[in-house]
This record gives sequence, C-alpha cells and structure tokens, in this order.
Amino acid sequence: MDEEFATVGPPSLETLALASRAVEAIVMVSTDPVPDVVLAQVTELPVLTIRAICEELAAGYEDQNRGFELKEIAGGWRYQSHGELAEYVERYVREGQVARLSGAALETLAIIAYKQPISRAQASAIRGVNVDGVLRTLEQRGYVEEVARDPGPGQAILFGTTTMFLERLGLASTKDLPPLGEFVPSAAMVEALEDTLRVEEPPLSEDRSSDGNT
Amino acid sequence: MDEEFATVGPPSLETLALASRAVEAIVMVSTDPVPDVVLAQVTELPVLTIRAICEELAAGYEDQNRGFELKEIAGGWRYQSHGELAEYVERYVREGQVARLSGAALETLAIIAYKQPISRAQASAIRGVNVDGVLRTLEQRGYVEEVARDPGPGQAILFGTTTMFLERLGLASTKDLPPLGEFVPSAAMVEALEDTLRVEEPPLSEDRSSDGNT
Amino acid sequence: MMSFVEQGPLTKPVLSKPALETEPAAPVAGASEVTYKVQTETFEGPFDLLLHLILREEVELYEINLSEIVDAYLVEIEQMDLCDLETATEFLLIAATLVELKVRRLMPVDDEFDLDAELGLWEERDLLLARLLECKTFKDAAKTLDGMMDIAALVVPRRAGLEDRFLDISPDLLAGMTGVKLRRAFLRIASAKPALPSVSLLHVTDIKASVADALEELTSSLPTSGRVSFRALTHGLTDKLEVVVRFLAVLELYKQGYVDIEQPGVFGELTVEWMAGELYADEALDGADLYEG
Repeated sequence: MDEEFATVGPPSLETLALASRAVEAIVMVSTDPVPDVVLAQVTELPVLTIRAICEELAAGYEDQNRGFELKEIAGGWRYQSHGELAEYVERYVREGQVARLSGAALETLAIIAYKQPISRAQASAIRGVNVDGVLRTLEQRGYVEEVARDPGPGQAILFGTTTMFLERLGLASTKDLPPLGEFVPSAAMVEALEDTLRVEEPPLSEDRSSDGNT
Repeated sequence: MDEEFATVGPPSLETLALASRAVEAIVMVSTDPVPDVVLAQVTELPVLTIRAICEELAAGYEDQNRGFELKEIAGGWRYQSHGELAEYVERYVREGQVARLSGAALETLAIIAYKQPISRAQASAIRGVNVDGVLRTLEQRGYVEEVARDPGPGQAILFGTTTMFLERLGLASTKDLPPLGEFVPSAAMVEALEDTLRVEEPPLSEDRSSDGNT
Repeated sequence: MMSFVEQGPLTKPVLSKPALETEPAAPVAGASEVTYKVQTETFEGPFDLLLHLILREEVELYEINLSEIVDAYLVEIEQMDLCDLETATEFLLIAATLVELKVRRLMPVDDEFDLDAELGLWEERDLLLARLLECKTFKDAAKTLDGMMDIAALVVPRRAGLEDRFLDISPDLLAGMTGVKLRRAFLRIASAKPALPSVSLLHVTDIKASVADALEELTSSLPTSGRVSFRALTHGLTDKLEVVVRFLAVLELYKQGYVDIEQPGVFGELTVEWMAGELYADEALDGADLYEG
C-alpha cells in the first residue's frame, strides 16, 4: 500500500477506483493476456500501482468466491474460469455448445482460405466488423495460423490456413478449394484489401507520419 | 434423494451459490452470449432460477461498481465492458470500429426491424426507392438475413434482423425495440401535414367537413 | 400558430440524439419570402424530399403554401440526376399528385368537373399523406436505432473464448465442413456486385395488376388505336399503382421498340404511338417474360 510513487505524488482514491474499473474493463474484453505495462500506459499510472490494483482485484474475486479469477499468465493479466468449476465448464463445452462454426467464424475462415495471406485488418474490413475474437478461436483450433509478415510499415501479421485445415477438408492444397468462378470482387472489397495494407499502423511507432498514404 | 430434492423443492443455498459460480465460469469462457436454457441445462436448474441468478449477479457487479457488466444480449448472457469505461477500452482495443451505416441503410434497417418478416418489394414501397443495394449492404454486414419465403405466388424472400443486429443495438431480443408507436408523428404534425396538402373544399358534398376519408 | 419544438417520438431521453431537424429554425420573415437555397444533400427518395421541403420550416408549418412546396419539389427534381427509372417514376408520380393538388387550389372548379377525378385526387392525397407519415415514422425510428447503436458501441463484449485446458474436449468445429460450404460463405460476404440498371418491378408485386397483364391489354388495344395519350391509356384506373404498372408496361414496350413516346416538355402530356404494326403484338408479349414470377 505504501508504495513509492513517481515524482507526481500518490494518486487519489478516486483515480485508483477509476483505474481499477478500467483494468477490469480492459482485461475483460481482451482476447489475450494484458501486460501490466499496457495497463499502465492506458491508465497513465505507474506499473507498480497497476500491479497493486490487479492483485487487489484478484484477491477480491477470491474472497467473494467468484466463478472466475484474475491471473497473471504468460506475461499478462487475464480472466479465466476458476479451476473449481471445471466440471461445469466441461459439461458446457460438451453439451451446451453447438458443434459447428458460428456464421461469423465460418465467413472469416472462408475469407482467409480464399484471400490468404491476409491481415487481421483486411479481414475485418471485408467483414465490416472486428474479427479479433473469431480469429483467435480459429487460431486456437489450429485452422489458421500466422504465415508471414506484411513487409510494409507495421509489419502486420498475415494469416493463412493450416495443413490441418486442408486435411480436414480433404484438400491437397489451397488450390483445390472450389474455384470462385466468375466471381468479381466488389469495389468495397478491393478497397478493403488495398487500403489496409497501408493503413495498418504499428501500435507503438511514431514514424508513420513520414509514410503518408495517398 | 438429492435428485428428487433438486427437481421438486427449492434449491438449497449451497446449490444456488455453486450454480452462481458455474454461471460466472461458463459465461466467462464463452465467445457468444449464453442462452439461459443452456445454463439451466448445464447446472440442472430451472430456467427461472438461472434467470434470477444472472440478474442477481448483474446487480451485484453494478453495486460493486465493477468495470464490466453481465448483460442479456441477443438471446444470451455475456460479459462486456461497462460503458463508462469506453474511453479506456477504446484506447486499448485496436481499430475494430464498425463502419457507420448511411441514413438510407439505417432507415431500411428500421423498416425491416419493425416490419419483419418483410419482402424487398414491401421495404422498397415504404421507402419510395429501390432498396436493393442498401439491403445487400445490410445482408453483408450481417444485420439482416433471409428468414422465410412468402407463401404467395412468386415466393418473395422475406427478410428479418439477425442476432448480430441485436448485438449491435445491445438488445436481448427484437421485443426490446422501442415500440414503433413512439415514432408515429404527433397529432399536431399530422394535422399540419394534412393542412399543407389540403384539397380545396369539394364543390358538391357537405359531408366532407368532418370526415377526412372518403 | 403551432410550434413543434417538442417532437413526440424521441421520448427516451437517453437514446435521443439532438433532434436537429426539428429544432426551430432561425426565424423566417414570412412564408411568402421562402427562397430556394439549392440543397446539396441527396434525398433518399421522393418522400424524403417532400418531407424535407415541408418540414424545413417546421415552425411555419401551418403557413406553408402548398404551391411553394410544389415549386421547390419540381426544382429539386429538375436538378436531380435521375438515372434510376424506378426512382424517377416515384418522384414523377408524386410531383404529378402535387401539381394536381396545386392546380385544384389555384383554379376555380369549373362546371364540368368530374366527380370521379375529384375523388381520385383526394384518394391520391390521402395515400400521399399516409406514406409521408410512414416515412417520417421510420425516419425517427432510424434515428433512435442509430443512437442505440452509438450507446451499444460503448461496450465491448468478451470474446476471449475457451481456455486452452478445455480445447481437447471441445467439439469438432469442422465437422461437416466442405469446400463448397466455404465458397458459399465467401461469396456471401464478398460478392457485392453493383446493381445492374434494370426496370425493377419490385414495388408492384403486392397488387393484383401485373405488368404482364398490362402489356397484354396494351398490345391488344394499341395497334388499332395508333396514337393515344397516356392519360387516356390510364383512364378509369383508380389505384395509383395500377397507373404505375401501366406506365412500366409502356416503358417496356418502348424499350423493345414497339412504341414511341412523345412528351412536349417536363410534365407534359405523354403520347404513346404504336410503331410495330399489328403483326408483332404477340412478340412484344413474349419479350416480357422477365417479369414473370
């Protein structure tokens, strides 16, 4: 509690309460564990303060006997189901979930299959919605993977389908996917594919202004 | 004995506490909203009990000023960031902004939402313009879809809104749309419009004065 | 004088966005002085335009002169680039109704007025009014939906999904997946082909009168009558949509080169002339099969 804070002085109670809520919100919606440095950046608080907040939150969930926990895993904080409820989660996974791809997942998979290598941003632009979560599921399942990096600024990850995916569909290679025939990509799609190659910005670098996109 | 108890009498406090944790765990690991029937199935409790549990959890998070909330959206329960933390979440979440719908698309979407199932022709008739292009956009975005065929001759495709539409609006179901009656122009405006488009007094009949309809 | 500062529909304070359209406009000297600033917005259809014209001086709604609205409407239409036949038809139909209303107000009714025509005009007007109200209703509903989307966009759902430890037991998501299904999904999301210009009859499917029927009638009567005005062709038709259907049938015949259409000027009387001789009447019908079903 009595931490040494940077020159500015200790943050007020209100600041801490707000930061605590912000941490909850961010970790809740993140698909990957969130490093404390990132949380510190977003809340503009010292890393040590963030760590204290996270630990207090985690302890609070444990005290309240929540069904989830906040854990630091693989260099970041994430929510996960509590081990004691594994039995229920397993039952849910086995029985509750419909055993097929959601429409969103199917469409994203189709876009990646036919347009690979393709960046997350391009796939999002074509679908018109953020595909982060869906992409993570597909990656988790081993249907798609990172196949390259965009040579342009930002070096966006480019995704493609896996050999496992091809095997499961009984295809020798992506060339054996049913041809699209006389399909002509719409202007919107062409634009989405072209644009995002340039627009995808490196999250932290600042020199993007030099590389003005036309 | 225990089984009988579970189905006949009210569930014990321990059962409820465990179920509450199970609900938290399951919703936490799900990528899509979890319908209460699924939660009921997994916990082997009546749907009504599950709904009460979810509502209590949601109220608890709110009371505790959590940065996340439990909400019923598009027919299921899901965790989501609290709107008050939007600023922080935005700072963290990459792009993902969904393109805004044009006025034309919005109006067509409103017509479909309130008049579903509705054919392309009927929607065009209401708008006074062809809605083909707009409808295609809405379909692509996943907001509307074919839900049925008109049984009459021609078997026109009938459109309705999707669960993604509900998610975009933050609604549990289409029943939660604000009633269309709220949007019907006020009596004063109707009168004024009528007045503007008035036909001069009819030359013959006197019985027109009170009744505006023929 | 009525004022419309309060607008009924937007009763949910949280959801309502500033109702720009209904804010009292800057005071206008008088309705008679309305000048027509050329609007650069695009109007989504004839009702949209008409509503805009009527409501833009909402405070003065009762003072607004129909004739000014009609003039403004015609000005707008003239400036429009109406390449979509269907839309153009809608605009013109409403313009016609408006002009008729205006004429009825300006001109004293002469002795030989036609009661049927008079009743027809009222009916047209009621229909127009009903459709304007419907348009306004959905316009306001759309605004609220937009506001709801804005609010909903403030929250982000959790999509992290299953933890690794549960992956082994989770069901096979590719079960039943085939290349063909994948292709279908891809085409669904990616194939937004621009609409080809065509005479679409979508908005007439709901009524009994079909273009095929109208074509049949026209091809049986036109070859013998030679030149005839469109007004005469639609004489006795009470339903506006029937007139539209008749109009579209004429256009179809024109497109196929069976008739010629003459119009002395904007909104002038249309004259239809059969050009193909009697022998080809049946062919014209055959060519119209694209409207079936």
